[in-house]
Amino acid sequence: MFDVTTLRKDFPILDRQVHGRPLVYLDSAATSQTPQQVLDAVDRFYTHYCANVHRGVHALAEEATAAYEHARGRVAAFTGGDPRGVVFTKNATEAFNLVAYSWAMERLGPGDVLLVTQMEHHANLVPWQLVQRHAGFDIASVPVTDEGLLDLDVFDEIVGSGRVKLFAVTAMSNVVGTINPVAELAQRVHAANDEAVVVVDGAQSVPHMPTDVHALGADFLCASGHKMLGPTGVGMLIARPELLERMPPFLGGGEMIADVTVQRSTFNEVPYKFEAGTPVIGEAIGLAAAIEYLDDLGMDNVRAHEEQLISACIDALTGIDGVTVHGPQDAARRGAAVSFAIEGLHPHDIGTIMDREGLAVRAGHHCAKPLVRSLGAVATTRASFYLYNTPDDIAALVRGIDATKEFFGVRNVR
Amino acid sequence: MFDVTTLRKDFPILDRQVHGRPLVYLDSAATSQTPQQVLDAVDRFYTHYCANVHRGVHALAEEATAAYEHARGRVAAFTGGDPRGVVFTKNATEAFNLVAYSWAMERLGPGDVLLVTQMEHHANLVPWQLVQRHAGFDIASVPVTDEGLLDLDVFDEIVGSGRVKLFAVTAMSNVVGTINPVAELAQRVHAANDEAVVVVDGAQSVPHMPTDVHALGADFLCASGHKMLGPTGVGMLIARPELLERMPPFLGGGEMIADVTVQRSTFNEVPYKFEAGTPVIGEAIGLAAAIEYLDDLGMDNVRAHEEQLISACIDALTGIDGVTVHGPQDAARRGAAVSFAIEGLHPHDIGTIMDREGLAVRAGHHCAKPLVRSLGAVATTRASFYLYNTPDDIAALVRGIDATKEFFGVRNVR
Amino acid sequence: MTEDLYHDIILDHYRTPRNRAAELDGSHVHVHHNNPLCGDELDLRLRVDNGSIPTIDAVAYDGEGCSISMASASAMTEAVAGRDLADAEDLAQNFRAMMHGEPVEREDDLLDGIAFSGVAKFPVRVKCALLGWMALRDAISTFRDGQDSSRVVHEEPTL
Amino acid sequence: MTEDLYHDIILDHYRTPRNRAAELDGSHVHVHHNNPLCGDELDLRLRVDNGSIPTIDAVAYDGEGCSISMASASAMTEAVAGRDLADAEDLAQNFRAMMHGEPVEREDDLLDGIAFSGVAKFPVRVKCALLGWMALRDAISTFRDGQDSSRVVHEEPTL
Ligand SMILES: Cc1ncc(COP(=O)(O)O)c(C=O)c1O
Ligand SMILES: Cc1ncc(COP(=O)(O)O)c(C=O)c1O
Repeated sequence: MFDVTTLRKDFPILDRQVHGRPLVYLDSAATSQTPQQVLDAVDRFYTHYCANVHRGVHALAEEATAAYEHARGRVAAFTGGDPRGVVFTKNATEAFNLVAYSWAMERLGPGDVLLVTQMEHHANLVPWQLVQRHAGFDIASVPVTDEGLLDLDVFDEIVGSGRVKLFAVTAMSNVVGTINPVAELAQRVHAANDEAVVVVDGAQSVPHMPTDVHALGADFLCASGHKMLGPTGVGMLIARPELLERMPPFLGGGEMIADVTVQRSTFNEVPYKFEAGTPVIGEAIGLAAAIEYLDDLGMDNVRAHEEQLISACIDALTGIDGVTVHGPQDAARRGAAVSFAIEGLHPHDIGTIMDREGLAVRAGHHCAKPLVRSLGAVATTRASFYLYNTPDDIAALVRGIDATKEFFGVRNVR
Repeated sequence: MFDVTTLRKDFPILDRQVHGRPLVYLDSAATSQTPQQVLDAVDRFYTHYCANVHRGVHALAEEATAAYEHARGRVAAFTGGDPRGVVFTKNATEAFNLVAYSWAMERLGPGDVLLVTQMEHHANLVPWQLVQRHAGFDIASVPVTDEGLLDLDVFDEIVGSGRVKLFAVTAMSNVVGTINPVAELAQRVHAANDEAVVVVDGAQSVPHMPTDVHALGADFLCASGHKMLGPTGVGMLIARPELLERMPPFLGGGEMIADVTVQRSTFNEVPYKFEAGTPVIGEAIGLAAAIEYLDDLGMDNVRAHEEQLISACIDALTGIDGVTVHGPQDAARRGAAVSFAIEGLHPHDIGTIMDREGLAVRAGHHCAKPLVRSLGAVATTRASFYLYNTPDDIAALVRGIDATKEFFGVRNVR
Repeated sequence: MTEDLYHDIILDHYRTPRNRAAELDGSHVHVHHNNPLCGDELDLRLRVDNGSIPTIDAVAYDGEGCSISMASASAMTEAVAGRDLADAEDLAQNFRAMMHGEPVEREDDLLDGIAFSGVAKFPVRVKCALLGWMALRDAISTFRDGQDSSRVVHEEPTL
Repeated sequence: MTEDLYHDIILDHYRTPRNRAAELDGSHVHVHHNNPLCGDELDLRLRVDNGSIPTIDAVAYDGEGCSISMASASAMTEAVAGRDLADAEDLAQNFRAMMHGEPVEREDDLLDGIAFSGVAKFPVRVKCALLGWMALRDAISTFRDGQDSSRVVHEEPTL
């Protein structure tokens, strides 16, 4: 296991004060903090070999291309994928849109079902809706039980129809933390219809636990660099290269072509066919450094560390009067995004008072309105952890909740 | 006028050696180098206020949102646009695709003409072709004359048909440098059909000369951060907000919605409707610092500096036996991308020998195959300048050409 | 600085809402506003005395939301009851200016609304404080348009 | 190090191409390859002696391209003329291995092709050196498929 105290020194921002209090960062599910190693790798790109990639014959271009392609290999190795199936995007959201426009829009039509779950982030809902306008398939949804789990009976019923051509599911909820049994679900979807594809939202799972795209049974896996110690502006699609080969391009422009005339173009091989224009070069290089950092720690260790925190957090919060933790209560079944409610207090007010205590938590619908609605809430307060968080942070969270209750409580809020 | 010797100290990479020679960077049309001020601004984001933007109630999120929105304002001011019309993308290419999918695909149909020019970068060709597949309009093209100018007779003839619903044109060629009379062309397009929109490719012009989107008559203007001292991973669409309001969203996901259910969503106001997912936060902040750097120098001064270099470069190259400079020979009519040919030598060989001399030039079709083909070539060698280049760099280029000729020449290449 | 936001007057309105009701007898217009950021939901009802100068005869709000949005709606109802529509709109404009940190001419007329001036320092909470006032403006224009109800989804906040 | 790339033998083939011709009498298969990176265009023609062991009877290339691609095609023609198809394919595999910096078993059989070993140090030029050999492999399989011609666009390079 790694030593968190030592590792925290890699994150300059953790020394920061907020409103005169030390920052307690509990918003990693929104975006993670960035270690110096990542900043240095990006800096080195800009100060030593900044150039556009591919096609260049000069040394800088060659070095930049090598580093960019190295990053692709690193993503593939980290997720168990094939480098030819790794497409760099600007964020996870773009990766979903790529699959929506290039797969769903082309392959699904009237009578087909695109199955999502009620637990999905908007990134795994809205792109399907946008292309549905053109392609006319049906969208169905797996409900979430009171414990924050997928309702597998309904899932089986819908999948049993044989009409499901695309199943889009998150590996880990960004609101209630639920880890879904993706491998099992994927297996059932594929068994019911061998043309069906499974799109897995790894935005929360890839940063927080070991990932193997084959074991998951994912045809497409989407994730974001900025949630796994990397810079903003980089996401990734990890796909089966054979699928990419059969898909028409999504974004058009330089780099993704083989030949262009004014009227017509032929396209590059995969994955380049899907990377139009100057790619996110510095960002991919930063992401590779982030993956190196995670690999050095070991993803098993990251997960183990977080499981301890989650367990401690749930214990601590459920011990506070008036506090409810949403979703699975068992740390082994969930990730480190912990949404909770404080009776009689609105998340937005909680967030503001917490902020004054130096605590960065998130209040809102977390881009997952259908799920939040299913909790009977309009918003939740969410504390989310990562490898740099400590039991002290949980103690600070508890103090923050007490302070919030006191702030409103002394004034006798109903 | 600024002092180039002083300013070069801001660019750490310019101290670099390549193959034992000092780097002479002549590839800014592909990507520009990055001043320390930009790196510092990005670094400050990651070390002081790294957070996801919008929605957050905590201090970091507030600061990040303010900086991100400040960047939007800065882009608007730099281009004479309205901040509500500024959409951050990952590169210029994505901006073109946004217009293709959300405007051309919706508004153009059989019988309509989408007019491009033979001078366009693939980014301003391929997206139109991709959506043409769905929308069925015609693509017409304005040819390029031997001097590297648009053939205005053909332009007038096509526009005169009244069928042109979208005109896509570059303000400055990335291969032959031509500055097109965009304002005049836009005026004619709008006069011939008041429903027509003009899409201007500012990828080369915005970094190198003052820009006013209104004076250009551009309904949409696309540009890239990495060509104007900014980081990779950020591009921009500067649009008339009224047009954005009338367009359906392009990418779907978080941030761009007003309300989401599993079946249906309503969308956010512009420009947010077009920024799905976690935006390119660090990148936009870096771009704002780049714009500040350019504003401090003054874009008029940047242009004046480059005009001197272009003029000196054309004089020097045309004085070398066997060398031809493509495109306009008059510095006042062109930008700093200077493509040339050396008789009997292939650009790829030239590029390799140049590289050995420390010169970073580009050899290839520069993502503008129709234009390069019209030059009767399969590739060109391109030297491109920016504010940090000096007359010494031109002298080095001349020495590089001599060395290349000598290298192959002594061996008597036909 | 938290006290600038959660002024005692604000907490008082949150605790003891004024004119909070799910119905309003004889109301002429009902608007529903919803702000996805906070998850705020607000219903506002007006009864208008439609004389030569139409005047707000009675006003009631109801909803679910954070303390700032609910308290601001409560304070708003007190400030606008009995005012003619144009005057109420002008007051809403004053409140909006205050939220943007601009000087306010009609401090006194805002009554307890003035307690929200500190919210201007909390950009992400400005929309909360504005919710009730925006619903008011919308209710007035809905009434003027001859309609009796409207629904508005507030979009994401811009700083 | 430039000398590793532009070996004298390479420049010699560039200057004095072998088996370069726009036509080949009685040729059985013609392939056209095009590499957008360099703008290289290459035509390769084979005449095959279709006995029990089909053998390359004659080979000619033509095209436009950089010195490396043209010289490599020239050297290739010398190395494969007279070889049976399977043997020529194996030699192409050897050349490819050499370009990836791997050890080569059939150094001698490559003849002047061995002069290209230095190209492996220039990743962006590897595709140039491979162009002729890839055209050869394609020509052989086109012939085996019973076709008489094919066109291939080489896509962007991967390092
Ligand atoms: C004229 C022109 N247009 C568009 C582009 C595309 O820019 P990007 O690759 O950053 O998307 C470029 C840059 O290569 C260009 O030079
Ligand atoms: C589960 C989940 N999916 C998708 C996303 C979208 O990621 P991004 O905003 O980086 O595109 C997020 C992050 O907000 C997420 O938590």
